[in-house]
Amino acid sequence: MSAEHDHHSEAHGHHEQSFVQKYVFSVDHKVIGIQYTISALFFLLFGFCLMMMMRWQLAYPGEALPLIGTWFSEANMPGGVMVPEFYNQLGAMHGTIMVFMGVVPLAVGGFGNYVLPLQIGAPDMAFPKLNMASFWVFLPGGVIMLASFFVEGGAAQSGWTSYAPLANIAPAGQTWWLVGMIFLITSSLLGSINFIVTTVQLRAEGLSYFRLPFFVWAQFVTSFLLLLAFPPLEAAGILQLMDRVAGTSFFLPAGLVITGQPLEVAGGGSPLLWQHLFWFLAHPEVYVLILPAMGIVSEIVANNTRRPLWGYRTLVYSVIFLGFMSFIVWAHHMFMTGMGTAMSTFFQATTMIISIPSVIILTALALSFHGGSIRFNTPMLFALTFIPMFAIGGLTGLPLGLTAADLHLHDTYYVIGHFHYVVAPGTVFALLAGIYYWFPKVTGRKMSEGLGKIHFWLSLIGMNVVFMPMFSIGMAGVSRRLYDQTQYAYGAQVQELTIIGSYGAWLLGVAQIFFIINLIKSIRGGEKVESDNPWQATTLEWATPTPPPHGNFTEVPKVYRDPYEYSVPGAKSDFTPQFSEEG
Amino acid sequence: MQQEVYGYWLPLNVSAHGEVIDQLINVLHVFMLALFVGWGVFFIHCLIRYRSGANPTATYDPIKAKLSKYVEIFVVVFEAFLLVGLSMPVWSQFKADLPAESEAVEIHVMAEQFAWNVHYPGADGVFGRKAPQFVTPENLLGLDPDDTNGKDDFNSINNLHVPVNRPILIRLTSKDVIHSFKVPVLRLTQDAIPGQEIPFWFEATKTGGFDIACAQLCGLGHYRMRGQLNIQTQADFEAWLAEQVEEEDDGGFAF
Amino acid sequence: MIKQTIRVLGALGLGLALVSDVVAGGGIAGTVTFTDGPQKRRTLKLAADPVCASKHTEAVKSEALLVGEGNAMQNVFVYVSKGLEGKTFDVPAEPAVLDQQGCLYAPRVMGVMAGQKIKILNNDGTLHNVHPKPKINKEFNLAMPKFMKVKEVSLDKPEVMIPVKCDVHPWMSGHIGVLTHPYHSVTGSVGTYNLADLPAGSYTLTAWHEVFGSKSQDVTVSDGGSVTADFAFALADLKKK
Amino acid sequence: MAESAEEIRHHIAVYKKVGLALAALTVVTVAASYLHIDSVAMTVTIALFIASIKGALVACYFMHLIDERAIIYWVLIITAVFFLVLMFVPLLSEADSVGI
Amino acid sequence: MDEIPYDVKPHPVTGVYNAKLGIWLFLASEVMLFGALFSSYVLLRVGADTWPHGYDLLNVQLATLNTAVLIGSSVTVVMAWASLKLNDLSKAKVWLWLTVVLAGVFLVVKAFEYGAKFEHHISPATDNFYATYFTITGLHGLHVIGGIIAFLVLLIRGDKMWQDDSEHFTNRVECCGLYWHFVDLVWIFLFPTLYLL
Repeated sequence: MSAEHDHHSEAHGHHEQSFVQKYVFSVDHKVIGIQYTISALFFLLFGFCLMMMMRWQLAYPGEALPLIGTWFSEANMPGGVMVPEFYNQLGAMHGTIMVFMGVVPLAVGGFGNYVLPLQIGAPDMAFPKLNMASFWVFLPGGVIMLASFFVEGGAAQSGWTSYAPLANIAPAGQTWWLVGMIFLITSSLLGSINFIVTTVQLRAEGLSYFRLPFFVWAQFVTSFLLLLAFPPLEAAGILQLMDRVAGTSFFLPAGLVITGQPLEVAGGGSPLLWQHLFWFLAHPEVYVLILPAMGIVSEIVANNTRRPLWGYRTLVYSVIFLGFMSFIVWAHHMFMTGMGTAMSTFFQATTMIISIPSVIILTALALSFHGGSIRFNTPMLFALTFIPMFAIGGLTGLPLGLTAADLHLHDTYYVIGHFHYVVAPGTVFALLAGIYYWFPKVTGRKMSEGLGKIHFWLSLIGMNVVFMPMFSIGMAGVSRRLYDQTQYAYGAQVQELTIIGSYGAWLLGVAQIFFIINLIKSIRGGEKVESDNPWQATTLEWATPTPPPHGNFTEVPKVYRDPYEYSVPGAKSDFTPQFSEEG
Repeated sequence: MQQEVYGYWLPLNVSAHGEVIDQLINVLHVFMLALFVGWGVFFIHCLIRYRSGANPTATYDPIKAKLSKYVEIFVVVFEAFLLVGLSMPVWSQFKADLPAESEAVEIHVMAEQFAWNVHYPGADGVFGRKAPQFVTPENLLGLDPDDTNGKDDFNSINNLHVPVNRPILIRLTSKDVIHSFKVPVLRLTQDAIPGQEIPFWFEATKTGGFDIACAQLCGLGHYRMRGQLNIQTQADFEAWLAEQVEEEDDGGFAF
Repeated sequence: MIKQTIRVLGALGLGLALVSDVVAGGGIAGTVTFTDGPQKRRTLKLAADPVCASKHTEAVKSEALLVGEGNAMQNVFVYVSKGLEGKTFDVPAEPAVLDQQGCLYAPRVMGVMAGQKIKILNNDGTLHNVHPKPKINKEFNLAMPKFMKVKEVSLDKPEVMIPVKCDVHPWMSGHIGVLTHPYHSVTGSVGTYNLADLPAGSYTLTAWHEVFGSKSQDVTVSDGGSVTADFAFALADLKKK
Repeated sequence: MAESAEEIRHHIAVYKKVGLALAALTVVTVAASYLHIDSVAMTVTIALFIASIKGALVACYFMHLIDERAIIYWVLIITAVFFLVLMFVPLLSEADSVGI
Repeated sequence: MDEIPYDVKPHPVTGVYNAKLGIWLFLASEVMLFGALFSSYVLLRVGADTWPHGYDLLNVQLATLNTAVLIGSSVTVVMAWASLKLNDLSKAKVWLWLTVVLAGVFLVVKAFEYGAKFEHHISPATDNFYATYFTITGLHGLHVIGGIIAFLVLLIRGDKMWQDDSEHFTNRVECCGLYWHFVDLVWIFLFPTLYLL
């Protein structure tokens, strides 16, 4: 399980590492982090493109997709016009890719892998080989998912939630989806074990739990969520796979009649069982997405306000409480499945309770600005925008968490608006902030501020133009996942808003071009950083050489103080790093 | 006509229970807006007041924030009020207090890919037994041909006729996958789960024709699974019933 | 275009040369009747889709059992079910056409050869989804939104009959019979069918109706001769099915 | 964990006893199932009670949980809580369903 | 800084070495995996109109034998670890081989059980009882196979590992042992729920 044996041989043959060992099957957490980041960014872009195609169909239903419409097969887009099956594939895969192949691998696999060992002063992850295995299980999982577009009948098309029985009777792409998911889940499990052990065992001397940077705390709690919430989905995946391949009926009740023909199965299964197992993961999953984002934002906010985070301990307790509560709110996704009063009251109550730590975290972050000396660089812009965007996402969760309001809003665009505010302008902005923030440590160069600011402002406008109208569309009653909402009178009524939203989405697409240009340009020709600590930050990752070598630290790091000692009265500079002896 | 029913916010409400829901949604949004604006003003104030140009040295000590504590306590109390005062009464009325079968108009709705089969009991007021093995293109509900109660039953597809101002008790099932019966003007969503029969009820307060939508992805025709809710006066409803019963056959063969 | 015509003609010529003995064969013709006369027909609930309802001016009745004058039975699929084993026949280059008119299939019953193209039309201006439920062939579920007016498919294995459904309009029901030979026919409003140019030999002839099931009889065809084979269905067949 | 040889020998003696106890309990479980008690609840309780004893023996002695470090206990306590949630909440939801 | 700390030696504060914490975390996730399957089983069984008794359909004798075999293998694997602690590699290897043999016996018996079912055309598709039976025992069987592979690796590379670092090798045996006990533990609960209730 551990790699000590190889470490001996590596110590001798340090310079003779082949290209493959160094960049492909690397055991170095930094290389693995970069591998995760690059593949996750690629998947994010792919998922984003699926969304942009969907937005065309939503805005102009039944009209041929301009320019690229003819690239697709006759089965998917005859004459450049999307068919409903293909629309459903795009929808299901957009969700799956963004959540399981984009955001989580970027937030946990990318940032977690690269930053966490550096921030706790460790030479590497606790199990480097396991870390490598985690990536090389993730990638095939991703490839299987993408490849499923080319199997007969196309990719999974039952939504990212893959509700049974629809998913049970869906074409072969669903089987690929399940197999891909099992790979992705396994990868996450391996990663989370590694993260927890690393955090518990490999902290530098003096780095007690309450001196950990908030980002490490967020990753630590996230890892527990992944570790304990993912296995039930894996079990559910196995059961659905059995249903599809071995003819069992775990999720199929007796007496189903599919298009006029009785389904020949034994029956006796429960469609709601799938929902329970799925949401047992998928609700904690929301916090898997949001917690690392909060961690990144906290780092950047502390650094750029030049003062300690307000209420560090409160933040830590809140994040632990959030993680715990996230396990017992899941059935608020199932209020409309015929749930009685007792359970719905329980889940409403837990849902209301879980909003409280979120409010506390937001308040603490906002109070951190008071009395600061705020620098508005690109990472900071993205990070501070996270806060109001997440606030909108969080607040709009309230009506959905109350069953009475949910009676009207359930499964409408209001839901889409709500969780996209949490995930897209929320989490994704935080992740972009993280890329801008840690880029100098990885490459030794800064990203262009000019391009960064264009990227930021266009993204901010684009995001809000896409998602803000969704609240109105949802309030009007339009269901989600509709291929053509103008079929309904109330959908036709708000069609203009959908069209506006689509232009917002394409603007958002244009904004990302600046980001891609910035990334490529800055890797080769960005402004070189003069010091190892260009942001004048306090946490341990800035104590390493730039970029950090194998083994990370040139000397064994030692920690003397709390993580965010900025503007300490009487100190000689406005930041006193954790690793600095004097101060 | 449509302009008045549907707009950019909550559509017209035609249900008895919808008023409280609208009230909850509106109160909630005022609360959310107040919270967001108040908090946003503070946030933007901080950003401007404490920009590095205006405040070159940051304060190390945390500010004493009594107000934030009060705000947090207020949020907790208000959420408790929303939950206990507004949300739960509606829900328990909706789920626990089903109207007595004697006073309600009972209708069965059976969802399938991609249509709503509406089952009326016919002249005798008794529903015939349904079972999946009897489903044919001519017998979409799967009525048991041997059950005499079902002889005068009739069904309509995608057309739900109900009388105004009377409790309507619907028993919802699905033949194949999960669907969701949604009528925005009734402030109503209810999943149809195959293998389960779920009762729910509403009382319409205005006459008119409104859309029924499917709110749960059910396949390629999900977006087209549209039904029509016809809320009629008692007299019109009875006339419609009589017309349907007449059209049904008299027990002989029909193809 | 010309090239294609030449190719088709060439193929036809080749085909004729190969099965030239067929040309000299005989024919089977006959009438299918329903002895109990016209029956009551259910009214279809076309109101379910306003687009469908708008295509018709009066109430639409079910076409499951159409009995015309002289008890002529329509939509019976008559085909050679035995006796042609081992022979191969050319697949017609012309596609068979299945139209969707006013939310009804036209024709309601049709026969094709395995591999023959089937052109599905949709001029209704609403979503149809063509969903055959075969047991042997590959199932497909084809959404035809209102903008998709034509779609070509084919069924590759012989199978009698494949029910076709439209999931959006539950009353829509059609049947396709897939055979390895061209000797099949569907009775029209006068209840007659005609199978021409059969090679001489003994065959089993089967008549299939969607409600009343199948009936078979043996016939012997001689060169140049023509045989008559009539079928009769009755309400009593309902029980036997 | 630098246990002395003496302690290890003591462990081994315990392992053998536990192994025998497990074998004996297996016989008891099977025997109990032949009683065919009418009450379903009773049958389930007995079967799971014996299984729990066996599981506890394996966990405590073979897996050394009886004297393990605090960190391991923490991990297991958290897991046990969520395990119970996973076992019972779906069941309670199903019981509280208005559907038939 | 190249060495990973506490790879072999226990951490002074937590008192465990990395792999031990790692394997326990892995087992925690396994608890949730099998927990979800058990939960599904209970939900389906409670919701079913009728559910057969395991002892009417399954072979209790063979399963009892298998329970004994698996318990035995738990004893042998812990004995192997104890032998290593007493610096006796050759004895430990004997115990490990015994474990592998017992695990093999378990699988062979299982194969006979499955075979008998398939012969009678009983498959997972038959009903939900068999569906849960085949799925859960199948997954458990995969875990047994995983254990066998782990032990074989330890046996084949054992001498070299022992020479390189005896403590590290002992730790590995302990970790694999913990995994193996867990597999045993799952079976201890599977046996009554599937066969005896």
